[in-house]
Amino acid sequence: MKDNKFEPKILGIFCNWCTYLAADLAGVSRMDYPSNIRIVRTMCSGRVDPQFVLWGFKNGADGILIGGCHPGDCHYIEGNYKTLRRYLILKRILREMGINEKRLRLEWISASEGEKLQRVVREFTEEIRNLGPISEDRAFKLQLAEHKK
Amino acid sequence: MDKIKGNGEIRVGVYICHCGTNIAGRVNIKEVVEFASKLPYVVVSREYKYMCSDPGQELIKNDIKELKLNRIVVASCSPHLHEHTFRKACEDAGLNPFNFQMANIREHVSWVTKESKEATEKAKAMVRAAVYRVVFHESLERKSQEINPNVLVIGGGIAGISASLVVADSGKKVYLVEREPSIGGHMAKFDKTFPTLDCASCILTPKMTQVKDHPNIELFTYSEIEEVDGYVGNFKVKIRKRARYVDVEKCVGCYACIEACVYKEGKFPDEFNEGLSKRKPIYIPFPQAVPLAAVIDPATCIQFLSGKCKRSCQQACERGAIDFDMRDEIVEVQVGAIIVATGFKTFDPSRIPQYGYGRYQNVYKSIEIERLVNSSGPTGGEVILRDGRKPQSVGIIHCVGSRDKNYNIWCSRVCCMYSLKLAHLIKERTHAEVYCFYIDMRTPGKGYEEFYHKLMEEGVHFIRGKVAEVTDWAITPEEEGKLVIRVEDTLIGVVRRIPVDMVVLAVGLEPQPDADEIRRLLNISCSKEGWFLERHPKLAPVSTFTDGVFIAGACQGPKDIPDTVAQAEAAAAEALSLIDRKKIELEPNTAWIDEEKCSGCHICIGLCPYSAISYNEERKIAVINEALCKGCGVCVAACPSKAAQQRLFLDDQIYAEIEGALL
Amino acid sequence: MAEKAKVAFYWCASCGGCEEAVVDLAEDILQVVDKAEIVFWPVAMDFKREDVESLKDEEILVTFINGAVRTSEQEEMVRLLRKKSKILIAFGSCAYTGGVPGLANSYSREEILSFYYKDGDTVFNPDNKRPTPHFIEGNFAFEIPEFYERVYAVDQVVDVDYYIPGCAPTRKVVKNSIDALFSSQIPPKGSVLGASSRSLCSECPLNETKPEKIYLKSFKRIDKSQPESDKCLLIQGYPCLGPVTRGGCEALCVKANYPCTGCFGPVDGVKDYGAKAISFLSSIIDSIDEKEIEKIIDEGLSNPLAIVYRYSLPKSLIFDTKIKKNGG
Amino acid sequence: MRENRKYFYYPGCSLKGTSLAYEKSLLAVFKYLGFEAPELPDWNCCGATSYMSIDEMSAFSLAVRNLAIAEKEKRDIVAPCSACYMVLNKAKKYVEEYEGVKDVIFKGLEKIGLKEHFKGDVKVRHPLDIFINEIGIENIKAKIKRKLNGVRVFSYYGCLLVRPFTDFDNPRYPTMLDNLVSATGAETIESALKTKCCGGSLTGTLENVGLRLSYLILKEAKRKGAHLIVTVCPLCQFNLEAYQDRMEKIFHDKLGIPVIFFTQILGVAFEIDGKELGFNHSLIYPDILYQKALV
Amino acid sequence: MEHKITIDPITRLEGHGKIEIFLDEKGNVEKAFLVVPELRGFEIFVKGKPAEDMPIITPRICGVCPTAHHMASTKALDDLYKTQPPSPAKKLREMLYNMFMLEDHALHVYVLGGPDFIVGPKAKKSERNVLGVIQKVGLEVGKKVISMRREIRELMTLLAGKVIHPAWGVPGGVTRGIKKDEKENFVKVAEKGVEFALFTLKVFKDIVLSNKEYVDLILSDAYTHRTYYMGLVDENKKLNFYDGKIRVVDPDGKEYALFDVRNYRDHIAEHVENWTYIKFPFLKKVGWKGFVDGKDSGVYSVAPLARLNACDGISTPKAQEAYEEFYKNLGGKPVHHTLANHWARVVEMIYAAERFLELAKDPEITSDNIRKIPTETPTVGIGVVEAPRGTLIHHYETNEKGYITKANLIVATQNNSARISMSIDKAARNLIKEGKYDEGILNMIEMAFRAYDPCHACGTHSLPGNIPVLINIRNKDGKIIETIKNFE
Repeated sequence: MKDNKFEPKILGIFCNWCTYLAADLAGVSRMDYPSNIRIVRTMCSGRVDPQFVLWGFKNGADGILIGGCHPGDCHYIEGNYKTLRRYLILKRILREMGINEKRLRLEWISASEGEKLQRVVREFTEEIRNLGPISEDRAFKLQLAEHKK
Repeated sequence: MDKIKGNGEIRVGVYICHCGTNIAGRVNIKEVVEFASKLPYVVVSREYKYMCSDPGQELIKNDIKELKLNRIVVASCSPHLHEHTFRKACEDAGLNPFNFQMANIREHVSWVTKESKEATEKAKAMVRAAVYRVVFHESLERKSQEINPNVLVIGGGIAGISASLVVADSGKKVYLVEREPSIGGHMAKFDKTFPTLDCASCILTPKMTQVKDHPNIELFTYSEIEEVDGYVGNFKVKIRKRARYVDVEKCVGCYACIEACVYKEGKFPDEFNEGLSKRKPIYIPFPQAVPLAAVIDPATCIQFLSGKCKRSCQQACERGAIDFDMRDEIVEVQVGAIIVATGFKTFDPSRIPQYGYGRYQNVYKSIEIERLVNSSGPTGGEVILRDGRKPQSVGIIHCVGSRDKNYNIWCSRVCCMYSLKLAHLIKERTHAEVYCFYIDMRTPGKGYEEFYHKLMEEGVHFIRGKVAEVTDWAITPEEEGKLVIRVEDTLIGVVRRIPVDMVVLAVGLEPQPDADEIRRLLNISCSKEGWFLERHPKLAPVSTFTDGVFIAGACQGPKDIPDTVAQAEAAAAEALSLIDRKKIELEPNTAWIDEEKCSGCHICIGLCPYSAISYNEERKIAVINEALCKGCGVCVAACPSKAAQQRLFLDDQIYAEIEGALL
Repeated sequence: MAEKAKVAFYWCASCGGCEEAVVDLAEDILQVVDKAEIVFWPVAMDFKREDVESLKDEEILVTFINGAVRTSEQEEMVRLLRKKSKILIAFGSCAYTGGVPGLANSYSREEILSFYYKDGDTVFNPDNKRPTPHFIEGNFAFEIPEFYERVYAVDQVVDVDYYIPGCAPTRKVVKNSIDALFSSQIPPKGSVLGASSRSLCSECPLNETKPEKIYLKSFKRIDKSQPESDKCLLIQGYPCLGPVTRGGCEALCVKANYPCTGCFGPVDGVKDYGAKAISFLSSIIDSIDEKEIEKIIDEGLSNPLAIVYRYSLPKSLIFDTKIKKNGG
Repeated sequence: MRENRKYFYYPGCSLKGTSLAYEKSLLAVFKYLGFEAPELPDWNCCGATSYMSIDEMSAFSLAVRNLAIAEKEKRDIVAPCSACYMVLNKAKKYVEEYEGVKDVIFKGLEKIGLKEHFKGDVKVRHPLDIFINEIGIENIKAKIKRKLNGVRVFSYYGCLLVRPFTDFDNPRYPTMLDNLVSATGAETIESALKTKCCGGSLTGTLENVGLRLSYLILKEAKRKGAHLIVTVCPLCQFNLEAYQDRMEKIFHDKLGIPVIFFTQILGVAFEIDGKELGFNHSLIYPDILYQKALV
Repeated sequence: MEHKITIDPITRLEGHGKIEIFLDEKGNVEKAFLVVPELRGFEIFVKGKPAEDMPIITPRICGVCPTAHHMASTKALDDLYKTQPPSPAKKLREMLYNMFMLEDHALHVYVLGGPDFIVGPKAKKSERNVLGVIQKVGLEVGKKVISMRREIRELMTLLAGKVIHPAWGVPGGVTRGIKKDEKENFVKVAEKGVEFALFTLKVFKDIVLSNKEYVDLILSDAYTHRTYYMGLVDENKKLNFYDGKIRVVDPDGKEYALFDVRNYRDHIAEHVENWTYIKFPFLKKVGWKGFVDGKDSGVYSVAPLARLNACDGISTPKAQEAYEEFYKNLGGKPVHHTLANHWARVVEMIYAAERFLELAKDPEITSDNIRKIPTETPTVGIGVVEAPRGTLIHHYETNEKGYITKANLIVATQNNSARISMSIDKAARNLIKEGKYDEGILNMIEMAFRAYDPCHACGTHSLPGNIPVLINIRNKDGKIIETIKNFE
């Protein structure tokens, strides 16, 4: 990838009915966006267990983007609201642990919003690029402190 | 990656698809194949031009047989496109289809990545994710479900009518639901249809009668969808039959009640005539209405307003069809498939104040002109201004509300053609000078361009330019008393002021204002403009992402009558082919409870949107009714003791996939 | 005297509660003494490190380690004991999941030292002294171990065979574990001994007071409210961690009308106790409005980490990493 | 969140000079309606006029200083002059949207110690907006003592008020002024010219062009039988009123149409004394408003 | 040549401690140090946590006296939320607290420190343990001790959730009261407790006080330090473990200070050394003069002896008797002999038991009025109790929502850390001469040390019966040239 610039690893966990399809649409419409994002699919964003997010960070994700249907549009009626609740608490946990909460982002992107997907992925990738590698976050510094010696 | 236990020997085959140049053009396939071959448990890693082609599938089948593969990964397009194709291939080769995982390296990689190097890296990651995941896959049984053979059609315009007839003719039961008192939709309002200029009612009316008489069609007019429950093959639909205060069965459409109404003549704007004429509180929408039955508008009927009416209408009706105590009624029907044909609405031109609609009485909407030129319309087909004068000059402004980012960005597709039609009819009826103001003439379609030429020969003036404003501000004496159309004529490059007697605004098409409610009821998606979204613009134009729900006509996007009918019959065919399968197999991605783990903490129970989870008092644990489970996994994510789990989306599978993806 | 099984005890960063727990075996402790010969118990007996080193590898049958690892000395001892023991057991929350001292992982070593020896309210340290490993003053050379940047659970330092949960493990749990160890068939490696395989609700006397479905409009804090007795604390709005916490403690705290604080850790299969805890807590919040949800969290759970990671921060996925050999 | 906001009145140069009548009538009407808007302390030029075309940054800096002063007191701004209204809003928008502009401006604000007070929270509003959306037509109707029935009014908006930054009215065919005027009982005239350029900006440089534009508007008013023109903009008011004699000569047409501020006609309906309303500054006195017939 | 003696491990204060003894050229003690090699940082990591969680978190500082931390913390919350528990709740707390003091002291007397005297300092080490005690006083007694402790701890569990670590205290009260039908059992155990405590005093007198040798030992200079003494006293300046004002008496026994714990910062400061993680509290106004005793040195002492020195008597009759007898025999107040702690501890046992009984009988004890729910906005809260091992202070500050912004703790044993070091130093000097060490020194140093019953001096002593001590004598190169140990 682009040299001498930090290229973050980004994990996308997208719901099958909206955001994953938006990504398909972006593809069909050839809307290019940074290749940093790796997309994993769940049926509903409500399936996203906060453990997945921590697991993602632990496995080297510098940023994680959760994508679900717009409020009221959930294919499963209100799975996305549960996602929202978990997300709001999870951000606080990250903050306390010493991980920049900006590294986790929740977006409502419907099946028709290819552009929005493109825009969000671009923004998010840039934002994370500016934040730098997650290993620089306090939590990981502490975690790896003994290893560094 | 985590050790896996008790899964026996794992043998993974990986297949990378070129998709012609779609993938190969961006992704270095060789490199990815090479990379995949080194991943854990991978026995073979191949590439092929088109994996979805027969030879491509054969490749997989043979390897399964010869190399004893028990896990398959195909890296190609979106699973929404071909997951089912490849699962089938596995099945044919005797491998349980759920030991398959797809990596989306086209929509999510080659098509959205500029740099080949980056694309290749990303493709590797996606493949690794799929391999890591598939290792944790296990054989699953599909549950299959009876399909209810009935079909629901929402919307009684030309689309709904055509679809209903096709389905009904095949011997299947159809429930046709129309919100207005009569079916027919917009088309019923037209006089002629372009380009052939054959009479709209002559071709529509017979179809409407067929619907009425068809033994397999149950018609619900003046009705709306209240609630849709269930899923493909087994929808439960609640229909609200709004009270029309006239019993359709008894009414013969003799107009006696209407004549008897205490209002001597019409007093309220007639919806069907776009308010160009007046109707009484009790009325029949139009002469060819189906059903041909009166309806009472409670908003204007004295009986409903004051309760003190002579009810002369009631007395006038020999068949006693009128019933003021009629109430809305909810009917529940069960269907296997749903066709949505809810149509469009026309753009409201008063949103563009500089065109003067609503301020200048001689500025009309095109749909109003449709009524004016219609022989059964308010003026019996005569084109006259509100003050009774015949216009000597008429300006038709195209693209009103269309192709304009201030209003609607899209082209409404029909305006150019219907403007031409109206130009022709107006000229024919009034011999007035007709000016068409257009941005571009768009006449794609059989005989359309020819029609355009015909009009030019007829001497209609075509001025290329977007109209700036319509004003009564007269500068010169000859402008006095007229409407002046200010426009830059881009062909001669000057700003022109053209005084006319009548201005026709060729308004565009918009999604129905309540399209969003329908969308939510049916769990389908809309494009951001609000048109219903098809599953695939080319390959699945009438399907939606919700199995068993199909779309037809202008609710999917602006289109003319020929296209609408074509699409409607296509939707009907899709619905029929679904129904004739008799059974459908459900994705086995349901959740279940591990009884050894569940502590009966009750957390999951309230979270299930389908009430599929309940508490078992004896065993003191939660249990999931898998027939009701739709597989969202919300309970799984919430379960504090990992007792709730979801097939095809086990924690371990997702952990592995995440780990793999973060290459 | 017949060959008794050799047993060793060692403590790291812990409070001594775990030793107390052993003493609380009271009469039962004598059984243990019959079965086992204690070869190392710094608290109790002075076999020195050299003595342990002189043992054959795996000569010790079982070593019980309580407390988390925070200093170089603790790390070295744990490694040594691992080498000398057939079975190594992480005893109690600190050894198992890092425990309360593990909460320090959201702060740096420097923050701790400077408060303790500099900024603390009562500290009087004009010449700015600081405990220093390998400190030499005149001809006095002192050896104090290095204080690590973070806290490690024992299995982040060495391989652990079994875990005994609890802060501290209750008498019953300790007894069950010991029985399990000396029983005919040894439980599979990695098992958690002595406790239940289900979460606490399964043995909680108040579980039956729950309604079918649980939704919460708010989280209560016990500082300004008093829990009703004999009614599930969760449905009262207290973030009781029973649902996500391994049972086996007989719901002692709940019986004292106090919400479960989660000292027994997660049940099998849960990778991250805290994450799972917030997942279930947030799921039952009864609101779909972002502002309202934020408000609910602010009022009852504004520092969720403090609640859900009381005993397991070092084992949170983020911190769950093995220390490099001789990390210090 | 913004409930019961307080306001500052930002006069700008016009209301202190050529358009004293506007200031007098505005303040009189505010007073009558019990609407409080003290003058913005230590205000400076809004940055309109030549500044905007010569050195945009300086113009923005001038504008934003005023905004910052207001925001410091947690008050919004009422700007009666269309030019001020437009420029203040424009400056705010640019600072919001363009980092570049923001940086420069904030450096400036820092120097004068206003930086920390300015978050862009302040709103710039036109009295017309205030009358319609804060005080409300109904309340105004209720306070009217003298119905102006029979007066035909051409309510003229000018080019600056409604575009491009206005959110309280339709930029292409505004109607709020008409609604307000008709509240007095006067009859308003539909005209496509209500937002056409008054020629003001040209009269100084290309007199014949400028005057022609002004003339077209006056002519339209006359043609539609308006007794007088009511406007919201000091520049329009001045241009349409001051040069009528010259236009009469050039276009051989009899004009003499009074051009007054909307606050003046409101004042009349409220029976506020003519002096307080600044009619003594009128070049063409709107007798019609005081004809007995109306009473 | 320089010698370094390492005695490791002694016992645990926040981890285990070790003693470093440095010898000069002649082989005489140049200096002996107590080194505490561990630290956990509670004050820092409780930051941001909800205040009401402190009674849960802070007991994890010490699993031997969790109840002390739990109670100090809970009282700090009362202060923080500006509320006072209703009288029944206050009584419940004080009862639980005295139950705890009783069983904890019992543990020390019979299992930790006791053997030194009951079996005898010169007795074979193999006998100097609980089993030896049992031989000497009879199996019955041994059983009694064990079961007494168990019964009390079971009742504590019933009331406060867990005995290690309690989950019970909340600002303005407690979460659980005593049900009517449970009361009787408390009274029964309490009566046993009193009887047991008196019995213990008898045993102590029979065996220790009747033995001149022991008494001399207690009175010997090796174990004497003239320091200040600190303890909690009630409004009548009588001994109290749960509540009251902090009183400090000077080496002459005169009241030096009597203050509300809220002002502890005016009186207590902590000295820091480079060679140990523990801090050394001292009397701020007197000042830190190093590890020396006397009126001019801020070094002070806490725990049983200090408490008796610091109070003017005891409110319960039998304990008061014992108290008077104690001073009569030891030559009046104040007593400076470290080993007198053992006797003082027995006196305190009687008080704890009597108080336990009083409260168990109290009609209010079964009331369900156990909580006054706070309404005030929390700001600063400071709480104190007398832990078995001394004055224990918890100090929290929070934001208006009750989340900790600052915490400061003065842990019981810490108060003694300076005097303990001095004792060790003195013992070492007295007992190591010209590089000669007799095995006895190990025992002596042990006794000096154990007398304080340093926090975490764990019950686990009961198995081997003594604190094992080993001395390595190394030369410059760290080579061991001689080793002495007190076990086979």
